[in-house]
Amino acid sequence: MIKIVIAEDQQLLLGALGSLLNLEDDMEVVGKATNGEEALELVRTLQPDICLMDIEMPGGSGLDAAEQLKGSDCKVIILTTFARSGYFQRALKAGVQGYLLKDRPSEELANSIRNIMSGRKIYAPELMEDVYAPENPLTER
Amino acid sequence: VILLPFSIHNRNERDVLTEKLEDANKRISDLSKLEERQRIARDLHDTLGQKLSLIGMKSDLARKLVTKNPEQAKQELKDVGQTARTALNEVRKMVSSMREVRLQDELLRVEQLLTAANITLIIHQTATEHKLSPLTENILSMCLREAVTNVVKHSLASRCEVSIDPRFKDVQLVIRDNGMFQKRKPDEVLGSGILGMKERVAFVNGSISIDTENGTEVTIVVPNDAKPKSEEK
Amino acid sequence: VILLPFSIHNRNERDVLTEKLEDANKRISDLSKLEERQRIARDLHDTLGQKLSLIGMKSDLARKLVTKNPEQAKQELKDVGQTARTALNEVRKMVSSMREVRLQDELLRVEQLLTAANITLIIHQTATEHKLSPLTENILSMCLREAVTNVVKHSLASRCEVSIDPRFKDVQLVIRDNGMFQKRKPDEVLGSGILGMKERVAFVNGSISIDTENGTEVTIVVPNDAKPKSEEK
Ligand SMILES: Nc1ncnc2c1ncn2[C@@H]1O[C@H](COP(=O)(O)OP(=O)(O)OP(=O)(O)O)[C@@H](O)[C@H]1O
Ligand SMILES: Nc1ncnc2c1ncn2[C@@H]1O[C@H](COP(=O)(O)OP(=O)(O)OP(=O)(O)O)[C@@H](O)[C@H]1O
Ligand SMILES: [Mg+2]
Ligand SMILES: [Mg+2]
Ligand SMILES: [Mg+2]
Repeated sequence: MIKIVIAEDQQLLLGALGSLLNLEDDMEVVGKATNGEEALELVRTLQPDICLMDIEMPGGSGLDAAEQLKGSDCKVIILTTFARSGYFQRALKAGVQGYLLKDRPSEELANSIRNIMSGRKIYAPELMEDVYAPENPLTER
Repeated sequence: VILLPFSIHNRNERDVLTEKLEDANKRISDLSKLEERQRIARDLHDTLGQKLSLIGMKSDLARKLVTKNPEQAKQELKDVGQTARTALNEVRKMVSSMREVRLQDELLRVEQLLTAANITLIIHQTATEHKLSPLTENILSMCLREAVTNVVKHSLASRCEVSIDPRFKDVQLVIRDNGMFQKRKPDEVLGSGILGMKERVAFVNGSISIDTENGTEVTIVVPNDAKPKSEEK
Repeated sequence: VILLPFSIHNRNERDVLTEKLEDANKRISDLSKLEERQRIARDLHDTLGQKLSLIGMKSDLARKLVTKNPEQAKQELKDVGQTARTALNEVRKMVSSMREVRLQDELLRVEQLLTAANITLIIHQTATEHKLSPLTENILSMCLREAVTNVVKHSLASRCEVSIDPRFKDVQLVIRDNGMFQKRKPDEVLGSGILGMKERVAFVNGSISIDTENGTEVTIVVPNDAKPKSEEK
């Protein structure tokens, strides 16, 4: 079972994303946070395998939280809608395993999570506006 | 005869200047467009991006629930429809705030609005030789719409007078009603209507004043950067 | 002594001119923004408006089908999700085509892209006294990105050369690969990459040509409405 914590400030999105992943047989959403700090707290107490992180949230952005989680056992996946300059570079520096679009079909997200669990890194080409990843970004294409 | 070389010299200089000016104008125009596009991009990002993502996710969720939990699926679908409509409204607002607005069209619209609200409209309009610039028309139209909306929403008036007076260097627009200005309680959230008018008017170095003695009288003056119709080419 | 009044007179005239010029610049800038806004408004309306209406209708339909015809409901929901994603992609494209891009940054990016794809990059760049205008940089960057993306996606090349040559009145950008141009089958859907480059380049009265004899060679020339660095103020 892949244990997941989700951080997303928009309640509706948080709810939908949680339900979607819970519908996958091999995944369980163990915690939901609405800002970065809460997410850190949940990761510490619940020890999930994966933390899905929105970027822009009031009270502690997803990128800040990702930086703090660097080197921990929990793999971080950033989910976002648009590329913003500087974000991707920061995400790479924080060593996140995934940098994905929020609006991809849920099957694709679930597959990405499985792939990331097996050690791969996945970055959405649409989001690599700033700098293409030093780790080979073309693996997924 | 002695004047000729001077005037030739002047003309050449002027040609060079004119050309330089055209180049500069092009550059200013391109940059302004770029800037405006970036501003709109930020707006789009904030409003639409989230809603479209939500629609994508909820429709996926509903699809998975169709057999497992049909009632829940229906609920999710309600949210999808609702979100799509809200997003559409936002797009509409954006689009209409970006569209060119003609003052005369806007006058027609506020007339309908006031008629529907049972408020008598009196229009004073000075005939004019001048054509207003699109920007001036745009700003005056927005202000007219907002001020009349306020009359309908807040004034309890029975009469509303609108006068449009294009003068030599500026245009004056007055919206007056015979109702009562409603003071806000200090703890009430501020409306964005009057603020929006102020901002727009300031943008073109115009002025706005509001007199709340007898009913409400909003007076707006904006520079008339319009050219006489006859001089148009 | 006789020269003094002239030069004073000139200076005053210049002040007046400068002021007039500033006013004019402001006006040009405002108008260009207005114009750009209207263009984007039309785009938004055409692309997003329709898709959002479609989503609203399809989600209503799906809701009714949940019990009557679950399979059909699922199909409609696939369409809804797909439509939302397409719409968001369009917004994304709009937004990224709006962003300011620097050519040197873009060069770095394509270098990483080509390295990742195991294609050797050779850059020829003429040193230059000139600074390109933001618009020129923007357009060249977009073209560079698209052309190199095509090299990675389609060419099967081992080498890619990029040369940037700012000349007196224009800039030439060439992207050449040693692969094979892939002809499309007549019934295949057209890509939007080359078309997009053409449109952008045409927008500034530039030219683009593609030679597919040995590998692919894309040559782009855009007017360099740039000013010498030293003259900047
Ligand atoms: N014509 C008017 N008659 C009476 N009261 C008015 C009139 N115009 C404005 N007001 C008062 O001034 C307040 C501020 O107006 P404003 O347009 O800024 O905000 P609003 O109309 O309340 O909200 P919004 O315009 O953002 O929808 C109003 O709430 C109302 O109390
Ligand atoms: N460098 C290249 N090497 C080989 N074939 C190319 C190259 N560039 C373009 N082509 C061919 O030209 C076609 C049209 O290119 P274009 O960029 O317009 O579309 P695309 O790359 O297929 O799709 P899109 O750019 O919209 O993602 C390509 O599909 C490919 O067949
Ligand atoms: Mg957020
Ligand atoms: Mg109001
Ligand atoms: Mg292409």
